[in-house]
Amino acid sequence: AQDQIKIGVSIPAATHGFMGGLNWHAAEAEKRLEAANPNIDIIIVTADGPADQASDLEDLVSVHQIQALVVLPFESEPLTEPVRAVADTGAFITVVDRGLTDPSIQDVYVSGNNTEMGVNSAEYMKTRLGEGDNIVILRGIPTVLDTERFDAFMGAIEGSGINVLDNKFANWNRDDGFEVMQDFLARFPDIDGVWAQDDDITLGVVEAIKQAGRESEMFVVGGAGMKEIVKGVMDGDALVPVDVLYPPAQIATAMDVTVNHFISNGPVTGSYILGSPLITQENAEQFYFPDSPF
Amino acid sequence: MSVSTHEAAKPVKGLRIDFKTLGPLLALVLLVILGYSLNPAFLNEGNVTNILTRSAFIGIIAVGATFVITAGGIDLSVGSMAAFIAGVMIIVMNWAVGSMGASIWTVLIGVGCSLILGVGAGFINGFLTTKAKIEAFIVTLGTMGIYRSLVTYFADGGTLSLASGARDIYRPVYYDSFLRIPIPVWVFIFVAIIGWVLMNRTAFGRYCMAIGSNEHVARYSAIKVDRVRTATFVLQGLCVSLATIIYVPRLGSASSATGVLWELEAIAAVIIGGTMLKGGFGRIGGTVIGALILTAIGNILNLTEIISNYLNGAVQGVIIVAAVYLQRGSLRTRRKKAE
Amino acid sequence: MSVSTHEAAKPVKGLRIDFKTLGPLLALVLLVILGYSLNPAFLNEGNVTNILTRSAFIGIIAVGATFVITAGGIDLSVGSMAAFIAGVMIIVMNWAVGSMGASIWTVLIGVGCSLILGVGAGFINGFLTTKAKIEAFIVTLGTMGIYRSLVTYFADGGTLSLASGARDIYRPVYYDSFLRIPIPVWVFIFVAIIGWVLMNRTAFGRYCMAIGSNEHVARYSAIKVDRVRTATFVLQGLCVSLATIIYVPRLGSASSATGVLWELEAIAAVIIGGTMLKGGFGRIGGTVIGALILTAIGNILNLTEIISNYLNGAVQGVIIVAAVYLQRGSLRTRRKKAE
Amino acid sequence: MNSAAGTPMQAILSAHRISKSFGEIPVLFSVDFDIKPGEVHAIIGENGAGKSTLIKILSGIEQPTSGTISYDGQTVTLPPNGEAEALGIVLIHQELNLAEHLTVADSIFLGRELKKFGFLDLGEMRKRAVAVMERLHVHVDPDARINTLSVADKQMVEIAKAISRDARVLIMDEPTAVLSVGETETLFEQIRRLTARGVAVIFISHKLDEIMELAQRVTVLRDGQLIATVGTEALTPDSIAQMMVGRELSNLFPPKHEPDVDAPVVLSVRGLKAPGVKDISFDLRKGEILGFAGLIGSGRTAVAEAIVGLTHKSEGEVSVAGKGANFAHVGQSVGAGLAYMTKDRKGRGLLLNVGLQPNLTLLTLKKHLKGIFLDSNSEAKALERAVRRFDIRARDASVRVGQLSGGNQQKLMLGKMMESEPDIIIMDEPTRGIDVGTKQQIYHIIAALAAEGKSIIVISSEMQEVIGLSHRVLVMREGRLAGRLEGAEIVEAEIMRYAAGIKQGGDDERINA
Ligand SMILES: Nc1ncnc2c1ncn2[C@@H]1O[C@H](COP(=O)(O)OP(=O)(O)OP(=O)(O)O)[C@@H](O)[C@H]1O
Ligand SMILES: Nc1ncnc2c1ncn2[C@@H]1O[C@H](COP(=O)(O)OP(=O)(O)OP(=O)(O)O)[C@@H](O)[C@H]1O
Ligand SMILES: [Mg+2]
Ligand SMILES: [Mg+2]
Repeated sequence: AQDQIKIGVSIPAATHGFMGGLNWHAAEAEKRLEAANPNIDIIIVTADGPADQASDLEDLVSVHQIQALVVLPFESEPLTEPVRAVADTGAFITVVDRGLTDPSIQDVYVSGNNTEMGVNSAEYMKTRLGEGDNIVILRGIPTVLDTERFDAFMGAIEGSGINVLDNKFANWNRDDGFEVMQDFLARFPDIDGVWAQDDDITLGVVEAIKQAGRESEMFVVGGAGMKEIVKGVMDGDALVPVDVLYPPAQIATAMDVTVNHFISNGPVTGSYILGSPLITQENAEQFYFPDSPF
Repeated sequence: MSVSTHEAAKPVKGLRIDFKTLGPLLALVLLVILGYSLNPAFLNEGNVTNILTRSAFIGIIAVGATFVITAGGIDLSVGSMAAFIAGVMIIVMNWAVGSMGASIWTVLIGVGCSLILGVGAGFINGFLTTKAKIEAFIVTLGTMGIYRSLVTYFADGGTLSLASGARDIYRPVYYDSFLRIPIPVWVFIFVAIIGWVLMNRTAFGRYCMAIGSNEHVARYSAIKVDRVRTATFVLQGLCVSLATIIYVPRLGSASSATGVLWELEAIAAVIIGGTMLKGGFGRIGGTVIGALILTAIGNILNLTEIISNYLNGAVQGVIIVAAVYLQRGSLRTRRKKAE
Repeated sequence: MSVSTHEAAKPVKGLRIDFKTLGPLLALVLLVILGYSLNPAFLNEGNVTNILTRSAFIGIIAVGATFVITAGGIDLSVGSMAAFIAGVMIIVMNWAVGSMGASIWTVLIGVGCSLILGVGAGFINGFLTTKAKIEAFIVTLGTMGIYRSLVTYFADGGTLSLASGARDIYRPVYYDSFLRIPIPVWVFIFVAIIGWVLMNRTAFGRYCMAIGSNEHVARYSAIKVDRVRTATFVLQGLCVSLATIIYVPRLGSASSATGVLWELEAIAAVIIGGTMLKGGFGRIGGTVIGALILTAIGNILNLTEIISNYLNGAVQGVIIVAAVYLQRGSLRTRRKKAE
Repeated sequence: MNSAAGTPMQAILSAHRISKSFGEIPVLFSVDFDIKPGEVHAIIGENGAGKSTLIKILSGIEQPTSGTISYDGQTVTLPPNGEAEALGIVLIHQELNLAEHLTVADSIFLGRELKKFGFLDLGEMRKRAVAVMERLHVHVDPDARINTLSVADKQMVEIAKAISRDARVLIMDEPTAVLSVGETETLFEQIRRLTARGVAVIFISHKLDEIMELAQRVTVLRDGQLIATVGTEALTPDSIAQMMVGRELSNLFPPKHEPDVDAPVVLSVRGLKAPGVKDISFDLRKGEILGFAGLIGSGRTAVAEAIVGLTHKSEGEVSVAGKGANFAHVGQSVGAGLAYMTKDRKGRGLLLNVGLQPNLTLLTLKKHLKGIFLDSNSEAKALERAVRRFDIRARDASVRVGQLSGGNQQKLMLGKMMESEPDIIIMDEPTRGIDVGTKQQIYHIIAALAAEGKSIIVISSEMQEVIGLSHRVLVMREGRLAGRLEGAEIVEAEIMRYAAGIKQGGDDERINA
């Protein structure tokens, strides 16, 4: 078909919960959009690292000759040039989540917001805790994304008098979340709050707290909006009272916007910041997707 | 020391065994001292229990790996295999809960399914290695990718979670204790003892050593080399299955992140324990201590704040190398003195 | 195994060399046919160039790994080492840009620094293996953790990025071509040829094989075993350094995610190429083809949508095992016929 | 032959009051030894007497615990690890010492490769490798990998390697143990050529006639002590043996008992084809000792390995005690009472890095089970038995087999095979590296076994052994039976004629009988 429009979608592989959700949403959006628009062909490729993703971008151009690219960069800086190379072929560029160092490359920017996520988590902590209270932090993998969240959180918590006892990497992994929390519990007799920053970690943390029988002493703030956690929030779980959204569905939004560029008449540009709102018992309903794997 | 020198030269049987595990044991003791001095909470009953329980997963898998490596093979697929088995167990148990309600039978079905998968997966590795004559490294690199992909696929990129009915019944397998020792630790002890007996007191263990040390001699000595080799992979699969059975009730879930890098940890435990990567020589006792050392390092890093988080990996690396150096070193001095 | 022994018994010289690389080559050809049939764009000049350029990284590292493995060692640290070298290169070049402006000298300083680090890191691995007598597996598992941690630490958990002035000067090293062949491919060709000559036409290559085959024999033949072994690790470090030199201009950055799992890919390339993991026998030509096979598999997975992305790893695994089976299998049949 | 023996000439290499202990175990006690240019000086002694240890010290591989070495009249400390080769001291190890993955040419030049502009001069190395092997009349492809060669070929490559080096002192530790008469003759020619040029040769062998033929002086060691160094002309094989063993050696071979022509056929082979074997048929009767003679590579080993199921036979029928016995696996042949003892004790026979006990019982581990567990008491008893029966001398029970002297390894392997209590025994080079005293014991054991009704095939390159033991002798040549000898026909000249192809094996009927 002459007027077949090819859209490449380049995302990281499903190596942990959040990315799994993102992959799922991308696949669902592909099915939906291809069914609705017969002249649209979407090609999703997944990468294991920045270099791998740069290769994927090359392949999308050289093999598939895409007209548009939706990309969630593994890391901003290394992928800026490869994305520019795609843009130079004349393709329409939608960047998701992690901005490029040179925003002029992109036509559309759809994003969650790591900084906001850190800040919102800290703000919630401040509403529950005060001077002299102790929290521990479980971080993801040492990457840019994690560092952004962490720095924003630390910035926002400063001056509140809340004590950060320690922070350790839990690799966005339930098992590591469980073990690191076990060790925090063994080490600190007084913990009032836990920032787990990711819902996979949260699940492990919760089990460790339950094992130690210290559910009544503290609460946990997760992140991302995993369905199990959102459900818990909805049901008024005291241990995990809130979650901070970091929506894996943003990839679907980005794909929608990109398809729109081709099927609607008006030009599509600009930024779509989805934000990282606090999920509470009141608003949890609207963030609950029981069919999503995440 | 001068006494021990004599004994090393003309060893009495029982004593020699003690000496061999002495190296890794020494490293473990030093590590415990380090941990305690960094944070006395290290030796709290709760923390010790945690370490023991955690080391059970890697430890059980590493016992299996000791046989594979002793017979001159290697298995890179264990971590993915664990994730895969856990995933299928959960799917099957959820299905069972759906069709006949949650009961002890649900768990037993899951366990049965795990054992079958473990043995089957091990057999496939063994079969491809011995019959298709592909290097174990390549075979298990391949199955490693395959199992991990399959679990990701089954979980649709996300997480497979055990239905809460089954979870409640299954939970005690990880969280309960017997005589104040957690069940996973009992399983570990049990596997270690069986493994030790198999390795040191049965024909099978002797055959593994013979094959790893010289395959030709083994063949000329009427040993069914292919069969024994395959058996080591099956045994490894069985160990992975057992580890998974105690792993699943812990968090009740499996995803593509389950068991990542367990293969490296298991192999490291085996080698820290004094087994040689080239085969021909296996020490179950050392492997157990190796698993404890690895777990203790992780725990110690979580108990202290003196080093940047970013350097965890570096500290871990330094300690592993130092631990092995210590034990090999202490062996060397003993040997020198003996001469 | 016993069959393989006799194939070479009455070999014709020229033919034998052809036969040896024929196995991996056959697998590569089949893969190319598969790629073309899935999507004819596979053989576009652009795509072929992309594959060749990408395979340069792993290929160059794998050439070094061939020596280490042939001499009976193993190096798990190469991926981390690449990340570490890239990180330090960037820091140094940024500093140079800051203090004396961006010029060709900036890049040369970076390159020099990379070479020194590569050689140094390789030497450390070699030294610990030969002098401290710690198994190469453990040593490089340790340094793997150490280098990865260090780059994370230097980058403060983020990304180290090359200053844009230096980037512009350095960029052509990855992106430009000479005689329509990209520079990285030239470097790969160059490294492969040097490697081949070293392995097959110098005493050093012979010593590597002798040591990997039988260390005692090598020692009794007055070969300085420790020195040669250390040299293989240094050579490996040098190869990592070269790979990094062409990697840095590609993305202009380094982070903790750089070079993850390259060690596994490099070792896989070596073994797919027909070198034995136990040592004694190295084939540079096979390694080059092994690297091409691995890169081509990744590319082919991007060519088509017929299988779920979740199953990428599975397809990769199946193809690797099948490729090795094919080449070993074809050898076997030929041998049977030869009898 | 040359003047070296008679003329008082200065020793090129000498050892003074050398003692050596491994750990606390003394192996050599204050031994003196010297060798002059152009001389062949033999060292003999029982297994484990310390011969190999002495020459390892003389070539720097081991350092003496006390005592001194002089080279060219200077007291020296020889460099370790074969570096003494640079000084002109070249050693052929008793243990085969080749890297299995290298080619023949690579191995010959290992450690002193020929180079052109810094690169290997492969063409020149091949050429010289071919040339030196030509001199030794070995026909192996210089590009063949060592692991494809037979044990004998490997030994010849080792010899070629040593000869091709610029040796002033050439030390050979049992080079002829796996060689047949022809190869041995060629080797001796080369040795004479070298000594004529002034090379000093130290030669260890258990074959006393070889020593009488080759050596000018003989040093006898017993239990690490120097017994005597004497000129060969003053010796007879009997007196040497007596010095070695410390007692009179009567008949080396036991009297042959009359073969029973009506005894049942226990092993019958018809039309066997396998790798290295082109059509072999023969019968073995109960109580018979059947010798297999032939040149190196004539296919004797290949026949044995095909029969017991170690290699795949492409055609032919084997039956044991009348029943079809087409073994696919060694276990089946052992189960059927047929045991094979390999000639390659290092590569195929024994695990060098473990102790005596696990090696002894490896073939028959099932006999030492108590329930499913190994019964180490029963294993220990088996070892005790074997040590007594085969006079295995290990200084202590914990030594690894690799540290045993060569002869004792061979005895251990015999013990390992006999553990399976076979009715049919195929022994490949059974007395390889065994001293005369023990040889006599082993011959008596073989004869006794035959008398008990066991049937034995002896594959041997030692002509005397085949002749002295066998009731019948089959001679192989190029994978076929070239001749069949019985009774009075069994003489060296006849065997040689068949083996060399000068005489053909007469009518098929006779051969296949
Ligand atoms: N590395 C070693 N460690 C311990 N003991 C050793 C070692 N090498 C040799 N021995 C012992 O030294 C003694 C002498 O051995 P040696 O090999 O010199 O005997 P040999 O005269 O060559 O015997 P054979 O005729 O059987 O070859 C033996 O008892 C042997 O076990
Ligand atoms: N499995 C095999 N495949 C192909 N050729 C073989 C095989 N086994 C043996 N041969 C060849 O058959 C010939 C006979 O070898 P074999 O070892 O049986 O001879 P032998 O008479 O025992 O001589 P030796 O004195 O060397 O032991 C050799 O050329 C050998 O390379
Ligand atoms: Mg599509
Ligand atoms: Mg000897």
